[in-house]
Amino acid sequence: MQLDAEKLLSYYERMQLIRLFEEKLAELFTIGLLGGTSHFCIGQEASAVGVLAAARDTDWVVSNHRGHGHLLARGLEPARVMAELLGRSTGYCGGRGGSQHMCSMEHHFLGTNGITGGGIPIGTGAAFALKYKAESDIAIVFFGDGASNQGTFHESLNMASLWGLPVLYVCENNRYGMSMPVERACATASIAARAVAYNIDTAEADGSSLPAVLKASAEAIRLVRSAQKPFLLELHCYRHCGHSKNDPRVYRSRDEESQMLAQDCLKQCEALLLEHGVSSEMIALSQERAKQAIEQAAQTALAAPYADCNYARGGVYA
Amino acid sequence: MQLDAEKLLSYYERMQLIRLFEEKLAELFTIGLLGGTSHFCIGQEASAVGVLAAARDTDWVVSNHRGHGHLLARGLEPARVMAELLGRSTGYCGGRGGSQHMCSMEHHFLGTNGITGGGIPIGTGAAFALKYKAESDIAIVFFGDGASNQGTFHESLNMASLWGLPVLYVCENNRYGMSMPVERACATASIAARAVAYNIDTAEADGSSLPAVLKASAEAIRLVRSAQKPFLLELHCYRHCGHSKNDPRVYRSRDEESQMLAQDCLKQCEALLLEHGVSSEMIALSQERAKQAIEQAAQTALAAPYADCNYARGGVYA
Amino acid sequence: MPEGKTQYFYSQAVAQALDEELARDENVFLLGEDIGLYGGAFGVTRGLFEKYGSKRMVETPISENSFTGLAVGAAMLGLRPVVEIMFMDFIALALDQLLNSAGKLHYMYDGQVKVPLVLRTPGGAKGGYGPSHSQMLSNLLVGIPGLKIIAPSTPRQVKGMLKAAIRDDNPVIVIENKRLYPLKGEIPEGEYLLPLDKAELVSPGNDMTIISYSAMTPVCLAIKEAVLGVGLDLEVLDLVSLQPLDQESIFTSVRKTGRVLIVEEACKTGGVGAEVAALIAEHCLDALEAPIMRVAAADVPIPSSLELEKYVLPQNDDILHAIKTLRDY
Amino acid sequence: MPEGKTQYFYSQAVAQALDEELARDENVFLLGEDIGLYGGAFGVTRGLFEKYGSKRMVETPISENSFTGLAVGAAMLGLRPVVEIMFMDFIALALDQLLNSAGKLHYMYDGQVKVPLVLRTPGGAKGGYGPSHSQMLSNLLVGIPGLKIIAPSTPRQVKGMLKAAIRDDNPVIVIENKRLYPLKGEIPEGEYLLPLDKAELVSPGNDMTIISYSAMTPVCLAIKEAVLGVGLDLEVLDLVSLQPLDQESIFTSVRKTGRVLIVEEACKTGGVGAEVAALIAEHCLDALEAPIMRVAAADVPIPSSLELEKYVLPQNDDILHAIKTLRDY
Ligand SMILES: Cc1ncc(C[n+]2csc(CCOP(=O)(O)OP(=O)(O)O)c2C)c(N)n1
Ligand SMILES: Cc1ncc(C[n+]2csc(CCOP(=O)(O)OP(=O)(O)O)c2C)c(N)n1
Ligand SMILES: [Mg+2]
Ligand SMILES: [Mg+2]
Repeated sequence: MQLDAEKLLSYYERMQLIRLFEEKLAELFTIGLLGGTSHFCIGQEASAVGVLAAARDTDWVVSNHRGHGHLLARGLEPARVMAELLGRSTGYCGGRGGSQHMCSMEHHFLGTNGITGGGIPIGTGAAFALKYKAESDIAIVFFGDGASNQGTFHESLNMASLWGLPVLYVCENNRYGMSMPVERACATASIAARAVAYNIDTAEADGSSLPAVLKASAEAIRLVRSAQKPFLLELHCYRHCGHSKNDPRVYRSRDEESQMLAQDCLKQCEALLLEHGVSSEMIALSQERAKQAIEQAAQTALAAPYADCNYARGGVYA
Repeated sequence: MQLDAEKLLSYYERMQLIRLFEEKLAELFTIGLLGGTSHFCIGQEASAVGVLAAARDTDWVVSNHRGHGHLLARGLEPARVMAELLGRSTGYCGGRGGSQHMCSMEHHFLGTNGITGGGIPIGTGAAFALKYKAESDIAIVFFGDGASNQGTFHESLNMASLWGLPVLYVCENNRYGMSMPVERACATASIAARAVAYNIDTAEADGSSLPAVLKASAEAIRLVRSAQKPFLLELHCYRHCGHSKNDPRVYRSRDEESQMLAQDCLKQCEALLLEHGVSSEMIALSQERAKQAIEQAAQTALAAPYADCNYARGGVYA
Repeated sequence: MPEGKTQYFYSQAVAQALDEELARDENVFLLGEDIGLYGGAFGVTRGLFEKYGSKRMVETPISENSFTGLAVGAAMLGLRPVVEIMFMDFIALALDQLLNSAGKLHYMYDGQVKVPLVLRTPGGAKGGYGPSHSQMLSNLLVGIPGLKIIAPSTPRQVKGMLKAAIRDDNPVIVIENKRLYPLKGEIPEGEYLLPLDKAELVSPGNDMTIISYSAMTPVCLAIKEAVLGVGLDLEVLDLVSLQPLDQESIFTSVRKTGRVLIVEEACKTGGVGAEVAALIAEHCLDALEAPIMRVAAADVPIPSSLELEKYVLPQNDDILHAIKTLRDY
Repeated sequence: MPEGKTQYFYSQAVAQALDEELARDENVFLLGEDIGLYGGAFGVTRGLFEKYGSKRMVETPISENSFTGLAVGAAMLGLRPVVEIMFMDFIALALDQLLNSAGKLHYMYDGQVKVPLVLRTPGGAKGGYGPSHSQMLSNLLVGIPGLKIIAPSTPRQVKGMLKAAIRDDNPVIVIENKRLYPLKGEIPEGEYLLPLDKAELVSPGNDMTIISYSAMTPVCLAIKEAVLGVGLDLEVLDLVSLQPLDQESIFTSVRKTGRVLIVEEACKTGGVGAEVAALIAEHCLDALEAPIMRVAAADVPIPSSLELEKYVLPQNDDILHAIKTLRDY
């Protein structure tokens, strides 16, 4: 995957879009327009954008509870994602799913998932179907370091390896599962190290570096597709925000946070753009475009109607 | 652990006892005196006897569905184990538990378990309690190759490693989980290889060789007890019998079976006894003692009464 | 039972349904432990591996939760997995994927996906299998939104309904029963499908309604014969579908007889029988001439001892006693 | 609510119970995700880690099935684990250990072991949390032999019962409720314990019995006030204990009023409400002057949208409508 200035700028803009989308959500929470809970991926945008840029549009994506980045990186419309979060009928799931249960089959996006580790077997099953039908698409499953402690991780990776399923497991290791530091939750130094137990190849990359993510995932996806076997890619990243709303982050130091903020993926990407000869003005313009898009999306979403009573109580069976 | 002729003979006799116990069960099945189902460990006696000979009487044992060997090696009375299988009130659990759910707290035997992989967290919890109370006993958990594919294996080993729990995981790898060859069920060549994913030390040993089992488990138990951390011991063994009653064993060849029978743990042990200068007569005498013990046990068990209706319907709460 | 026609075992009926659907639609595949050469713990799938090979007959490691989840994912992409859970007791391990994925996805993803998954599993006690291999766990499943649940009691029912379940676009749990497998019954010639939401009035009668399902239905039919002699004419209604319940058939029968006994093999508390009783108490109260009674397993684990097991599972005497109580009320 | 006395949040009452029991018995320890410095997803255990340290406040990896099983093993050796499952929706992952271990061991091992395990978990919808974070799953648990299940509705209840649960030698599931956590109520001074098997007649009345539990009890009490104006005197019975059910209290109330409405937040089908209705229909039929009605959540997943959620969960209007129907019957 060649990385010219134009491409880089477009990825940057998408990352920016994700960041601003969530900042807008925070705003809506604060003024009481948004209910429920949701999990921001602020700081992890490069991972979502990088992996999905390396994938085909027809590959199938399974996400977890921290899925806004994956959704927007996949090209879902911000207005409809926002509408879903706001519970409106124009949302991708008509308001039924919300942040943790959002799906768009049109985008080959098999859903975010509110059960930690719950999406791992589902994505593995998608890969099973792809192999069964001899299609060349693969499945891509996003999950966190914490999720690697669920039995589903172990059971699914084992089956994927045994059966040669075309699935890329992407572990976004952001060092914490909620408040739990990965060192206190996983008995190994890395998540990738666990794949040995299933005879699965792995790679690790800096998840805050867009080029590193692009490179590692392009390579991994190529392998999965050509060799028809699973691969585990561990991306080391960091969420600058709390786990969910109202997280005072007592489990980590402000020092650590500011160190990590200095390596923020967006900042890194800006520096890289300048290196590639993209001017500050063009970067600012790109930021402005993203900002406009989000403002527009929020307005559209907020203006949309709710579905009605019959819609809420019906439709449980196909 | 020193292995003199006398000790060896006593272990041999215990192995013999287990073998004859199950052969007696087969007889009782055939003539219709025994109902339900149960899983014989014929061929795996050295593993049960060796590991538990290396353990303290106060260490806590958790077993699986294939537990007769573990029960008898632990010193439970054959008559009462048999009574339990026959559903009599003199059985260790009054007939409520049967083969797959038999416990004797007096023997620090926390139970056989009918759910594949179900005993692994329970044994891990016993180790947790031992550490919590700063006792020097350890927990020993028996399970099979097939069980290592359950999520509980992964989740439990991870916690045991993180928290330094004194637990010896003994995987009796008999090459099959029911009809499933281990190569088609586990993506790694050995079960021990999986422990890397939890930073747990391991050893493998020939489970058909009593001295090998004794040596490996003595070493493992010493480590677990002194270092207060888990260990996984994989014992390569073979069940000469079917998985349970009525198993025509279509999934493996008679050839393989006869090769494995040639390495039968009892046969190996007999050869060793002769090497150690124990005469054929003494071996025959030992066999005879075991035989008498089992005949006696069966008679006692068959003569015992059943519990009554109130006993069946009551006692669900402590 | 009419003479002369071919009788098949319940287990054969299941196998026929699987065979026909495997042959008909190549998106159908079976997934489970030891379902290949071994033929499953109860021999139900015997012969299918030889016929369809390892692509269509997928033998899994012992990983109930994830192979069920894998089937959900495969179903979302258009395959039609038929999962076997070897004993119903093990379904608790897979419950998260049934509750939080299979049953919810179609609704919560706003109809974008279908989950045409079938999960077959034998419940019930076979005699002496003990606490972890004998349970009828219908109670755990009924009430999970989005699942269809059937518990056919005859070879004819199970064949036609299993085929329909495989073609249905929703997750369907098929509760088989170890004690039914070796029972024989007639199966119609040629292909047929049966609806997934209908109770079956297996034997009309006037004096009292007996509602049952799975292996308790043949028991109740035998009891019907037995009490004919004392002049009692029982109506036996087999629920067949546990979710959705065929309320109309239930209410019609209750309104006709005014007396109801519900017989099930599951534990008494919190089960299908309770739901049926509650529906009747809401919708047919005026028709009732006597209390609604339930005969079910005692609320304790099922002991291994064959002798003790009897005292825990519903016995003929318990049913007869309840019938007498209702008659004399 | 009497003035002047100290009022505590429900969440504080839970914390007080945990604190007192941790202090009293060093075999008591807490086990769960993020229960340490973070204080649990709802802040309930905040402060306890600082006080009791990591030996007594054990933070786990995300491994619900195995840490529940681990607690079972620890309980067998005499510890008294208090497990927290962060949202009740996740309990399905741990169900095997509850069904096949915790609930069965004492019985099937013939009384040789006790399993003094407490499992606390918040059920219910908080508003907009969506299909996997909002369920009241009492339906899944009631009917599992060997478990005790409580669903206290007030700070006073939850404190006294949680303490009793921790001292009980059986596995006890404590269903808390996200909507109850921020509600205040009086708590008696000094130490007290409450029984685990008693319903509470929270407000006597003559015209109709409303049976509820968990967060629906305060809702029903408010409705009682609201309908007093139209001359209806409701009796509100809080089940509190879901297993075993306090049948005597239920029957006494029904025999007094002759009219029953059961209100619960769980899905309607197959739940606690069904069991209560079935028991009444078996034991108090003659006392009934109207059908037994139930108001509960619709049998669908709980949508995320705050607007849609309302149509799925039981609303005041649904309850009022049912009350009117019963009155006019
Ligand atoms: C089965 C289950 N257990 C617990 C939770 C609560 N929970 C939600 S996210 C989370 C942490 C997940 O950590 P990780 O997988 O590392 O993802 P991250 O949040 O760091 O992106 C937890 C414990 C849940 N949603 N599902
Ligand atoms: C949860 C669960 N799944 C499936 C079974 C059925 N079953 C009983 S033993 C067994 C094979 C276990 O294999 P392994 O762990 O290797 O032990 P082995 O029988 O070889 O001693 C299976 C599949 C079960 N008892 N529990
Ligand atoms: Mg994380
Ligand atoms: Mg094996």
